[in-house]
Amino acid sequence: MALDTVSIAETTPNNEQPWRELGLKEDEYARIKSILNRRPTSSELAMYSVMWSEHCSYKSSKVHLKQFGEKAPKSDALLVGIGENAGVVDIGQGYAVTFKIESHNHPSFVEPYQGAATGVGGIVRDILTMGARPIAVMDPLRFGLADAPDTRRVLPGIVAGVGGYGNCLGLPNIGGEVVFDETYAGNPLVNALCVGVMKHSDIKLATAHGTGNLVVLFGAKTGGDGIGGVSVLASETFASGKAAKRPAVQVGDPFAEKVLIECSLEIFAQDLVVGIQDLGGAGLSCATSELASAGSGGMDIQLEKVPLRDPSLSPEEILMSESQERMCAIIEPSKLAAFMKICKKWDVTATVIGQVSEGDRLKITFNGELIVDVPPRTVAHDGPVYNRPIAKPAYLDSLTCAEVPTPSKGAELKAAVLKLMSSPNMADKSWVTSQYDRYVQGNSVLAQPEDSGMIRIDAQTNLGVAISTDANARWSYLDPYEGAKLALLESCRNIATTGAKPLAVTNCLNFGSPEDPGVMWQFSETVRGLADACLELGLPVTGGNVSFYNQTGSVAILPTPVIGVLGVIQDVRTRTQMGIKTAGLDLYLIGTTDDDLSGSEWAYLHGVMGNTAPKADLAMEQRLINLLLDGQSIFEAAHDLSNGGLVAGLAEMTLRYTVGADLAVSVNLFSETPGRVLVAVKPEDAEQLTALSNKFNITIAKLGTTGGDDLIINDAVIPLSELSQAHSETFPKLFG
Amino acid sequence: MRIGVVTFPGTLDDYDAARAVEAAGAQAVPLFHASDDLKEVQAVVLPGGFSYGDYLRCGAIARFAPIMSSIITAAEHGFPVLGICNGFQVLTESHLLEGAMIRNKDLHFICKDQPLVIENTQTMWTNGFTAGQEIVIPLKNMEGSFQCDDATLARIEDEGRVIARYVGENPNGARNKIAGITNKRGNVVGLMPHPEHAIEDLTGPGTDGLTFFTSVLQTLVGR
Amino acid sequence: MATIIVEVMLKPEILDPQGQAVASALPRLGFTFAKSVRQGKRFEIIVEGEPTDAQLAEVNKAAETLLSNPVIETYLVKVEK
Amino acid sequence: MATIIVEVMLKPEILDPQGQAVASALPRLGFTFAKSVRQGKRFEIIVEGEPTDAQLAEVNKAAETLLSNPVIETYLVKVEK
Ligand SMILES: Nc1ncnc2c1ncn2[C@@H]1O[C@H](COP(=O)(O)OP(=O)(O)O)[C@@H](O)[C@H]1O
Ligand SMILES: [Mg+2]
Repeated sequence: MALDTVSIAETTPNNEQPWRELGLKEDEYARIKSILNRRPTSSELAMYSVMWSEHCSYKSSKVHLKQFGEKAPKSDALLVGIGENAGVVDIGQGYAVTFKIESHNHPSFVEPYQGAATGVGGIVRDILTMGARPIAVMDPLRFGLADAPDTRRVLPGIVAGVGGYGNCLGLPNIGGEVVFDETYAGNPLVNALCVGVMKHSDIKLATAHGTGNLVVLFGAKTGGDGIGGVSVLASETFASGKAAKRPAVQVGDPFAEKVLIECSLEIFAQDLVVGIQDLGGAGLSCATSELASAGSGGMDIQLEKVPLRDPSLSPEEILMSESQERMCAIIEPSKLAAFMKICKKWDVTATVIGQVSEGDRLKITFNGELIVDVPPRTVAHDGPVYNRPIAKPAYLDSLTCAEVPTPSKGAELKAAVLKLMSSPNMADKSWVTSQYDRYVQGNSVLAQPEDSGMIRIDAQTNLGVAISTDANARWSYLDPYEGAKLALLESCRNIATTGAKPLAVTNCLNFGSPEDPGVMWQFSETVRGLADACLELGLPVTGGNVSFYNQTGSVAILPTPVIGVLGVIQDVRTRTQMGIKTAGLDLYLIGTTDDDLSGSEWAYLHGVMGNTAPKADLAMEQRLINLLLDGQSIFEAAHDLSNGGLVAGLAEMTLRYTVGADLAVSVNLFSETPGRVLVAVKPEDAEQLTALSNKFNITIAKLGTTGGDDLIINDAVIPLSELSQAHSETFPKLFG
Repeated sequence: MRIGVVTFPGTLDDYDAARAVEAAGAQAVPLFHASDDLKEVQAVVLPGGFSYGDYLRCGAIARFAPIMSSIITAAEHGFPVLGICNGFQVLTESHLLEGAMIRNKDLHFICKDQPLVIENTQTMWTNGFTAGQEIVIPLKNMEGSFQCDDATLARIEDEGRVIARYVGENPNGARNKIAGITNKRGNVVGLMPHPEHAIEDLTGPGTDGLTFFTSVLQTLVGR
Repeated sequence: MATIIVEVMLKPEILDPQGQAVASALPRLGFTFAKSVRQGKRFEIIVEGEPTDAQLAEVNKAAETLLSNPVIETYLVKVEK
Repeated sequence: MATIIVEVMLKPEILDPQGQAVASALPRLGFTFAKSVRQGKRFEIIVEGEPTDAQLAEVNKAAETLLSNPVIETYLVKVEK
């Protein structure tokens, strides 16, 4: 295959190029030509096509996402905002925390184990790149119907992949979600969150400064992973014969990543890098163009120096390869020896592949021939921006209200509780979570099934962070603006319920095709809702991820904005757990209950969607959060109410340590009205709770007392042994 | 007292093991796989994790690390060694302990709070327990099912070398529900569950695990 | 009774961390013979009587659907004599 | 260049949960041919030139010390033609 160089491109302006096969639009190809004043070389074409893809350029979402900047609340906590690999927030005592969610949806459908594994690997490298030690992961997941045959292929593979990679890295898994809905059949969602911690002074950025500084690639060797479409370049157009067979599947090597983490942290500790970037989507194309574009000069790369696992790779493929477990650092020449020594200690391959140059061009040569000569910003940042058409979808006009029976007593109630708590969405998830290590690193204060995960940051001062992720896709389907707000509020409430104060937000927005105006409307409403709510609650959005094209034919997934909230707790020893541990406590419901059955779990079990989402009451929720934080010391247990409503909350609190309760409840047991929390307090603390209720103007109602072996609601007696069996046998029955 | 904690590439619970050693009142000394220097420690913990990714067999590659040749020699002369999880696997691969670990019976990674009964309280790492004492510490691994041939099993049982057994349902298919064994001399102990994750109520199921570490201190003081 | 063997290996272009781990451990132990190592799986399937063509076709189908993952692996079915 | 194969199987008396899982999955998928299944490992080792006797002796040593665990496994070394 002949090498397509810049000088050949200059002299053969009319060569046919496979831009269409690479996913570029005609006007995008024309723009590349006008940027370069010539046709691109095949390597340049490869770089632009991948970097200008939806996944890398956010071309459909950009115009909306900028609201997160425009509406950003003033926050002293934000140290690094949107745009870097991950946002960084100040949590006090000199500590900074970075966290982010990413999706790996499509690869996980093709190859569940490896797709999920490399999803975890990718987000962990993003966190590491900021200079932080990764300290925990979470995994919000969505699947098609639980009893569908393909779910039996997809779910066990994804769970094993999340665990296989995360466990091997030594990262505790402290939470996530497992939700089933038929729209996710063929479109499972694998979102992975990672959180890391560092000292303020250790924050690293992805920039290439200082002419003469070295570009070093370290970690795994480069193979043909994930280059899929780009092999078009290497075969059909420029080679004579058959298409090269390149795997689109990336295979993870968690051991290589574990070693890379330790190696990188030692390098950071000795302050040996000027800038650093991980290699994720679009591989070297992304890393070199982003580093150069964020820096002050240009960059020269000698591509033949890249260590290869597969020697047959063409330069285009080397640029595109998404081989995992690689990092790219900018280092001063005087520090190279120290850098290499650490890499040798950890047996990590490291190679100088280029230099920061004067000027403002990214130039890549292959065995001395110039194959790329571009302004890096045009690759990394100046991609196309679309203002896609938006239209309120027609389905919203044909919704009908949720009319489902909601029993309140007797055998009917008992049967309903057993049915609800054994349904796949509400059932015990320990079949999943027991495959994840929640103990490693020794700082997991809370993990599943608690309302949020909590990690101790400092063993001397007991400073800690809490994290929760939430999405309610059915509410988002009914009203994406309110749905996004409600997901944020639920996540904040989960944080406050455990005793931490919400501080910052990340998100992963999973949607159907942006080319469908209805989907684009859902998306724009979601972003608007999230930005409005963050502004009002004073919480900065520190970063996130957009995943489009989650649809099969014309059927899109339910709009699924997964919202992650990070909170801070000054003393983790004061955290509140969800389970009732002792008899003789008073159980209170905080918040008011309306008839919110639309989008509820109970209606879903009856095959009913309903017609409207609840309205998010931000002011009330803020007061509730303050109440929860103020009252922390009197709560013996506290549990946020969400899916399944009051009855689910009661079941979960009593099942946790098998301590029952005897309760009289007059409100709708299945309604999912947001802004409610169940708390257990000692009888002598009742007065204090009433005072809090008055202070924050939030309704409280005593439901009854704890104790016994049954959950008794009105006159329905539900033995915990029976409830526990119904709750816990669903997953083993489905997945073995 | 100086107790070494070994780090192989891929070791994960070294930090936790060091914390447990310090909680027991000893000084934790990091030992790196690539050196054979035991740095004058008086006992060694081989912590959990996935040494070298455990891609071949758990502990198979770690067993050949330079630090292991020093540990094997010392162990043969009565030096106290505790192998936890992956560390236990390294000890069986090193033939300091009998048997081998295979995949859990349901083929999944298991992470759970596991009840155990302590049987042999004569070893350097279990003398702080009372025989028959029940404890709860986390079990977390993919390859935790203890296996050996019938003759070996009979020998281990006859010699009373089972130090801990799973209580209740067998979590992984281990023969005779064996969770941990010792060598004849009682200086080398291997245990699948993780005592270093049960040293404080805040981050584990309790504090039962601490006794393994205080036991060895007791032994060393008594010498 | 006969034994049918199914050998499953990762496709050559797919990363093989297991094989790599072995390849890098060998020289550390003084074994220098290997240029490269790949690790795969081997299934020994005991069947009643001599395997028929129909049976082998079934085994091939099982190898393709259950025993291997065609996205990343290849398989080979053999009858052991 | 030649390929040396090392096959490693669990000893017959050692429990094989992976093989058992395959054996019980097969009939669920409608495959009824298997009386029993055992799962093992297969290493493909690429060596320079034709393997010599000395080299094969080395491979056997590696198979015994590193590639298999004699406490629970057996191994077989073959040269692939
Ligand atoms: N995939 C998963 N990974 C880790 N933890 C999970 C996962 N799915 C659910 N969990 C945990 O199980 C518990 C219950 O989940 P869920 O019912 O979604 O909680 P809630 O509705 O209160 O947010 C939570 O602690 C959650 O973090
Ligand atoms: Mg929730």
